[in-house]
Amino acid sequence: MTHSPLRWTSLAERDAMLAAAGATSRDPGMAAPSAATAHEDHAHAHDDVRTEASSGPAALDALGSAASDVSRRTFLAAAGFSLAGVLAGCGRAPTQSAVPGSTQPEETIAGISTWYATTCGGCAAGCGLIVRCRDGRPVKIEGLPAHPISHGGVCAVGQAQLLSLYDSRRLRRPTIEGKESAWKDVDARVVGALTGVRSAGGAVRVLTGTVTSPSTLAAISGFLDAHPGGRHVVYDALSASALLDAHEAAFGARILPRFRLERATVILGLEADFLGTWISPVELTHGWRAGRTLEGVPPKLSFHAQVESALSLTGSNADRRFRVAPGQLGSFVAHLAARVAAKAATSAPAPADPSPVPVEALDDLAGRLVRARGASVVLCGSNDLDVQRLVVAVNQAIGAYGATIDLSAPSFQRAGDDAALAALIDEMEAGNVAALLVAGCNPVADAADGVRLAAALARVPTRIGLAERADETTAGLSVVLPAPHAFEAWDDAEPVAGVLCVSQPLIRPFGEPRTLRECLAAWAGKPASDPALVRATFAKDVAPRAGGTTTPERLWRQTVREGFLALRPRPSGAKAYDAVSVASASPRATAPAAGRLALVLGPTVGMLDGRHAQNPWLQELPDPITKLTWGNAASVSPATAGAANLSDGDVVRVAAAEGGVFIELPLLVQAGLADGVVAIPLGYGRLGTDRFAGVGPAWIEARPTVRKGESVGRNVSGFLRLVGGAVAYAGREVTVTRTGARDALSLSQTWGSQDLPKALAPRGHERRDAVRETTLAAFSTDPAAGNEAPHVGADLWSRDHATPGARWGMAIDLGACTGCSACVVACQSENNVPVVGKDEVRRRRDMAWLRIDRYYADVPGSPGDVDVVHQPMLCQHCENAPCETVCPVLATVHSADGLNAQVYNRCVGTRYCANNCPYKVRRFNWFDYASPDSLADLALNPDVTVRSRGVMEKCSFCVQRLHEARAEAKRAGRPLADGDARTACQQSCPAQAIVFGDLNDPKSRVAALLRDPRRYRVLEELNVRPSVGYLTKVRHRDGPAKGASHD
Amino acid sequence: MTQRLLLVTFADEHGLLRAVRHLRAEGRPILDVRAPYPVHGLPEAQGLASSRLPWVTLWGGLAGLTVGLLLQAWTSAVDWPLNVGGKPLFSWPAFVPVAFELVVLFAGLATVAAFLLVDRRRAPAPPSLDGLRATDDRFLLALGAEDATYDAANLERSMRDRFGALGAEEVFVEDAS
Amino acid sequence: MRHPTVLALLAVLLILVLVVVVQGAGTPLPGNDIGYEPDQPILFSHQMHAGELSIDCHYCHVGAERSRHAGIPSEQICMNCHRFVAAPLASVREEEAAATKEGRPVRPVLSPEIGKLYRAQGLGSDGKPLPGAVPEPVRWVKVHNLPDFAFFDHRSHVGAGFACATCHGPVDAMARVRQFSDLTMGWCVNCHRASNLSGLPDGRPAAASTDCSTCHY
Amino acid sequence: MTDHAHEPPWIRPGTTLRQVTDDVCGRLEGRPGRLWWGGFLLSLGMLGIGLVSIGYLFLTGIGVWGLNRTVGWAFDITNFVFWVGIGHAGTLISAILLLFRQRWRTSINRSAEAMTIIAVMCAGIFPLIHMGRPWFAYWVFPYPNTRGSLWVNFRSPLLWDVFAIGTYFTISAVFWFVGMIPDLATLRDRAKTGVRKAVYRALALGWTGSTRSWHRHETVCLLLAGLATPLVLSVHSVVSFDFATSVLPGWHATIFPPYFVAGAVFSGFGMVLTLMLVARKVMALEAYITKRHVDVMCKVLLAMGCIVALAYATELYMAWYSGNPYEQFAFRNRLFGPMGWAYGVMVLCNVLVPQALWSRRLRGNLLVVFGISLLVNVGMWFERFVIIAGSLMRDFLPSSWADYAPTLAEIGTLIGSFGLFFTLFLLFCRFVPAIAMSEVKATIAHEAHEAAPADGSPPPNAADRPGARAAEDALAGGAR
Repeated sequence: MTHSPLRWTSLAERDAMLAAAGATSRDPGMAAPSAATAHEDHAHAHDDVRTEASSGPAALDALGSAASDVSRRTFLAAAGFSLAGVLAGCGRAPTQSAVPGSTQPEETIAGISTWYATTCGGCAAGCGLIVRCRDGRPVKIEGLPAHPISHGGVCAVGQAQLLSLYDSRRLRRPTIEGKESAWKDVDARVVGALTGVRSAGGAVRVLTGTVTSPSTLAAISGFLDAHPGGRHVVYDALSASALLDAHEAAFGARILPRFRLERATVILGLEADFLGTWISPVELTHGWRAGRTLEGVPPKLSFHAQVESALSLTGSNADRRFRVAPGQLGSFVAHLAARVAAKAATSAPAPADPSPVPVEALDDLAGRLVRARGASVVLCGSNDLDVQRLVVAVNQAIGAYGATIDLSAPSFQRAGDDAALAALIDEMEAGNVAALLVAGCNPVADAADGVRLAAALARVPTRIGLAERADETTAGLSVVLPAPHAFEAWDDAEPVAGVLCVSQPLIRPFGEPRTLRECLAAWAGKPASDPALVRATFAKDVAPRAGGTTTPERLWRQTVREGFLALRPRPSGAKAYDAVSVASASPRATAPAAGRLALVLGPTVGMLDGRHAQNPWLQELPDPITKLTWGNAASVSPATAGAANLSDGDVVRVAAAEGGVFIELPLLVQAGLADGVVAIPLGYGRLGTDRFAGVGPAWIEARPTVRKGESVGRNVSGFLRLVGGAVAYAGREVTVTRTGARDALSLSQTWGSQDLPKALAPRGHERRDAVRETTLAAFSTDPAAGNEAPHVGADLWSRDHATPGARWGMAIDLGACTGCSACVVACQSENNVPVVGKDEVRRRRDMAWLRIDRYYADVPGSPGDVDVVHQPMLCQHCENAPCETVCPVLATVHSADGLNAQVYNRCVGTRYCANNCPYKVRRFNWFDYASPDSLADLALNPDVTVRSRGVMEKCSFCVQRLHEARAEAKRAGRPLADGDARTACQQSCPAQAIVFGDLNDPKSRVAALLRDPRRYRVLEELNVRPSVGYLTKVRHRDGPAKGASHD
Repeated sequence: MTQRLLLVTFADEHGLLRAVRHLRAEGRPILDVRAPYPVHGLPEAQGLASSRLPWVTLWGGLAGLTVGLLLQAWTSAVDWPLNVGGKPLFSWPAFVPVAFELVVLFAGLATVAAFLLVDRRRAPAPPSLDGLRATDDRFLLALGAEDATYDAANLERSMRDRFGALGAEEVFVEDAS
Repeated sequence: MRHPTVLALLAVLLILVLVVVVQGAGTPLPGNDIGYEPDQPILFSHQMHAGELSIDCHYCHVGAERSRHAGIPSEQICMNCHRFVAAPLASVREEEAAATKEGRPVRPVLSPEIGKLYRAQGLGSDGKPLPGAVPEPVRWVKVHNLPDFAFFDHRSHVGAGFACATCHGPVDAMARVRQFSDLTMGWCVNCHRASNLSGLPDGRPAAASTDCSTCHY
Repeated sequence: MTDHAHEPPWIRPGTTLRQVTDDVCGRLEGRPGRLWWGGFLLSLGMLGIGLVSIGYLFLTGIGVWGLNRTVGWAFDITNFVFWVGIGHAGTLISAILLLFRQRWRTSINRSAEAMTIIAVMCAGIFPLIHMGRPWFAYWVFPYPNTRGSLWVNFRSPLLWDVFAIGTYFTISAVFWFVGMIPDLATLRDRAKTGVRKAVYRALALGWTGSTRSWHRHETVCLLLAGLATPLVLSVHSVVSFDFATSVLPGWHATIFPPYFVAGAVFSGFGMVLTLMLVARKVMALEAYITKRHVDVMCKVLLAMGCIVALAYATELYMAWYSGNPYEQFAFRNRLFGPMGWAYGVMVLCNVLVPQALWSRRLRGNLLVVFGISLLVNVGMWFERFVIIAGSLMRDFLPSSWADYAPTLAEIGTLIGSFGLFFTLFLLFCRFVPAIAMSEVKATIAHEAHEAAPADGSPPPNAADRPGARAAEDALAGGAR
């Protein structure tokens, strides 16, 4: 997208503007009708309200077509006119009103987007965003370029925050004992209770997740100062407690170090899914990618090894991967530490058990880590304190601290203390907590001992909660207050020391939410509101650290405009390394008893800890590894499944060996898992997800996405428990037994290998090399390794179609793509791709324009191990498009700038084009996929037609963005420059794996990449001449290139 | 005006054929012959010219070919040239099937239309001979009874005796027009 | 004449003739709204504003040069003038005369139509905000309606130098706005074709695309 | 064709012209029997199921079919190809056999042609309803429009289908009607009630049976036959182009045009046999549809079956010989993949079972023949299903491989198409002469002529006295 200036607008101006746009309002009732019109404005004055838009569908009804949701389907309505005319004999369009705002705020012109810099609220990582607003409402989230943390990337969860904003189920007004109440009553009651507590000397506790906002932290501490003995308890649903504790032990300060992967050439990940879900995936992905550019001589490619029990996104991208059961991790680290110590001439405790991985592999690994001293790093996601201590020792031995691990400017993205939460629960059970304020977290659902917590809540007299939605925790609270969405409020954050990020409201709030700051201020008797509170902290603590001479006022304006501000970090308090602290630790290896499996619980890319479980985009996002949507499943390795005679879709009962915890959910046989392990994703089975019962079409053979009263997936946090002061996510012994029931998994991809089924392949082996890969060794000698040009037959036809102007094309670097699926959600958001529901996905009718194909390949010589490749697959915009030739009505044709255009309003829906598409990227509207939540229509992109039932759709290379860029360039009287037009997937890719541009411009990046020896086209031999090229995947390995051609 | 004619009925084609040949040799005008099925050799016996319908078919077919090719070429390459699958604007091989179908369509319809139109010209014979089973199992031969040499009794006898006619009858009919 | 084939042929001929006649008479086919001229909530006259007062189109329709939508002006823009002009000069003079006759201060005069504008703003007849009055935007009736699947960009067309009247017709002579062009796809496409041959109004060569993806996406 | 004297005649000897008229017209003039009503109501029931299914489809969306993003066509287009194929035998019998002057066709060509027309109607439904937005189906016709005249894509095989099927239906219908005019005149002349008379008079277009008319009539029939012959070959070739011109392995096959035509004729003859055997029994037409007819049709069926078998073999050979891995996989998958069972059914019914017809004894056993003809229809349906759905399920990128299973709506629609077929066919038997009387009469005369002694004396069945009497009566009261 062209870089529109990021404007600063005062809240007053903004309110005026929003009132004008009429897209939102304090009254939710008003929001719905404007929602209905919001996406129409591409065709009408920006603010008209279609009154009788249903006449089109009415005509279709006459024909027996059910055009249900007008708001999603007005294009069908219009399309129906011709018909309505024919039927009625006259074609008068329905009356439509145009309602201008009474005042026109500056910078808001109908149909012109404004871009605002802000900060993502999806997790604590604090990535920078620029949000595109149209007519007073956000319509698209993009990464903020040059942001010191996210560097322009946004993850899938971040992209989906748009839909969370337009959610009619969010809390709008405070409730007391379930009754809606006014804020003043709430304040009165709370203040009364708190004064009572104070006078009685009762204990006040504030329970939150990690808070990175200086102003909020200030507010909390101010609040607690007013209540002697009060404490702020912080926990993380995805805890890094042991990591923090280990550093406290080693460096005397409980800090989370900041990992600088961009400086690393050797990376070892231990149970740390740092590309997918661990702490700050976008930031770490950027760093990981920076070390794998393949530029220079020798080619720059870091070595990445991963040790894990389940198959994580990170593991799927590792150059070398070891499957190690949870019980063995400790002994693996012990062996590694010993070898590293030997090579680095430091000391480490002797391992007590045999190594779970081959010794030579260990030696090789240790060797690499030590040789790359200062440029190597070990990231450990385990929450076992002993393991973490050893890892600290290893990192110290290989000189990571100060180089690849930053302690002086640490990260604040995880601050939770598992022990503190446990202590709090004990306190509550003992009845020693007088007042509890739970803000922005859901411990009952996602914390260890959540069940105990739920019971203990009853023993707290004053229970106050601040939440965006009703959840398991608010259910047990007496006062429940609505919290704003990140786009509705001012906020600040310092996710890593020295980087201050600011959030600004982009829309007038739905309902009457309040930030924690505002609440605490009101209860402290000094009522104040944002942004005043935020700016107070800014002036007091932040501005001084910024250096420079500008006034806080100017600095504030600049920060709001830019979205972030670089600061002098506060001293982290890290002391010199204390070797003694780690010397003692030497974890023992354990193994589950016979007939039992080791349970591994972890987040998925879409759900994380489950705080976004009510977001349909994320529920329908196929998991990058399992490709499972709408729910979680228990994964076991093929060997384990075979031994237990289990198969896909068997409903199994997973029961803890002791503790009486059990759960029933479908089984999924997952390659790449350690044997004897059952892995289950966290974050599912949340209260309120029964809302999705209405998602997906209703017809006789349809199955509901979720049955009424049930939830999407199952919540397995009940298996979490505290071990040695930290939550144990892995290793709990369970039995897995078949219940006899079956539950079809809704997978978006069912055949997982490029190798054809043995029975059907000649000589037992044949490979479809959609993804081509090679090894670093082969690549260094021949950059085109593994990329043999296929035989392309002669062209029967003469070519008489010139592309005078631009010819759009794309290059996708499979070496960079991690499969994180950010592009998938970005595309869905940009192009109004509907959510179709569980049953439709199971029927293989998902509508994703951009999907990510995931292929496994067996690793020769080591059974059970798999290599994984991820391939973004979208319309290839072939020059000789097979789809175009077969369409009888010219509904898909080629444009002069090389686009394969799909004309929805001309399509009659023969599906011939989809049948004839070798890449199967075309998507058909089998039904009217209307969103059951009409408020969600506000998230629709006004620049893209909403497709009706019965028409074909597919990737358009974001043609609306191309038009916008071209029009703006023309208006500015300059030619279109490379990078002016960027597709949604390209924009949000945290790894910059996607490059888009003009192939006719030899200087464009994409043209350069398509000249790269690594470049190939999928199915080139068909001579369909795709405009999308891929770059071969290079693994940091020795040996020849792999299976690049058919044999 | 009314017309007088002699109607001779036969039970099978053999007698009829011989009778027709005989009468033509005599030069007696045969107004019309009707049969329940196309009698082999009868047209020749009556000396009918062969039909010119095949020409209609030919011209119809040519018309179809022209329309087919012009329509496709003009719409695809001239009126609104669109790049479809990178193929040339005038990709003639792709235009063959439709052109062919139109040839057959035009030719067929033209032929039938022509047949129906031409065949409307009624034979100078009684408008309705229902009940004479001419469309069932009888063969009718209609002779003009106007000229001087005409002798009904004589003629009828010769038809019965020499050609096995079932009978003959003088009838007066309104001239069909 | 009693001949079925002949009758059939005649029927076909008749239908063809009908079509030709209907087309020739300029009768719009179903779906063509040319000439659409709905009543508006306020008797606003483009004839007076754009014609007699010759106010530039872009003064009110601010989006036309920068945005896809020309946009309906906000009442704020109306008030730029109507803050001062609340009634026809004649009636103001009358009031003055009456006032002087009766020797009382002149009361503000507000014409009924402009009164609607004031009420929409929640203003009293004196132009001051009425206590407790809620602004209620005017709901104009849209005249030029394109189907939602057709994207038209005012920006590029105005930028190419086309006069508003090219498509909207002599609006400055319309008391009430009427749809001047038929706004069918054929109308768009033919203009694009013509411009490519004739060039832009200012003589520059035109590059008006007839690709489907230019308007449909 | 001179050895007819030795072979048994096509029409049972001694059948008089009068009998032909009575046998054929009598059925139309009397009231329909129980059997007819039973069959008719059953067919109507099936048709109802189909209408309900289609109604539900239109109301809800194509999603009520079991299709998915990988398998875009299955039952719909399978049924389409199946029904178009059925039609072909009719044209073949009426046109090609006419050109070859095969007299035995006369007994069956009328109903065979009716079958053609009805089958094409059934086929035509599917391209319409398989559209996502059938209410815009008219967009496939190139008509001037207000969209700047946006035309159609003449490069699309689907558009070729539109023209091919349209032409095929028109020409077949016209051919059928023209051939029927003389018989309609017969009915007109026999009609008693006013209504019948009026209707048949209108339909007969004033046919007199005059030699001139007969002469032109024969010419027109020959010309139409000459046109219909290449047409029928083109139609299924065009249908096969839907697949042959695509890139999909298993569809992209140059052998398809002849392969499909052969298959069409094969299935068509299967259906003709089925119908003939039923009609023969139900309508007591043993005199006209003799065992010899059945025998000849069996031979044709056998011949076509062998051609089809050859086509299957060639297909496999070409896949192997092409060296194209995609092709090779497509066919290994066709044989041993998830749809392997369907391929088995197809080979069994289309290749193995018809071989039984080598035996004269089995050809004489009408029950066996009936069973075989049914199996051939089943097999040919599966052939299309295997080609269409089976190939789509496993195409280029393994990531998008998906399976397919039909839904109730699809099965209902298939049943409905059979309902429509039999409903229309029963109506045909009821209101139009199911046997071409004039042609049969000509055949009788022809055979009588061949049977007759050299001298021109009248053949035995010519002079029937009662008939003569009737003639005189008629003459007496004929014209006044």
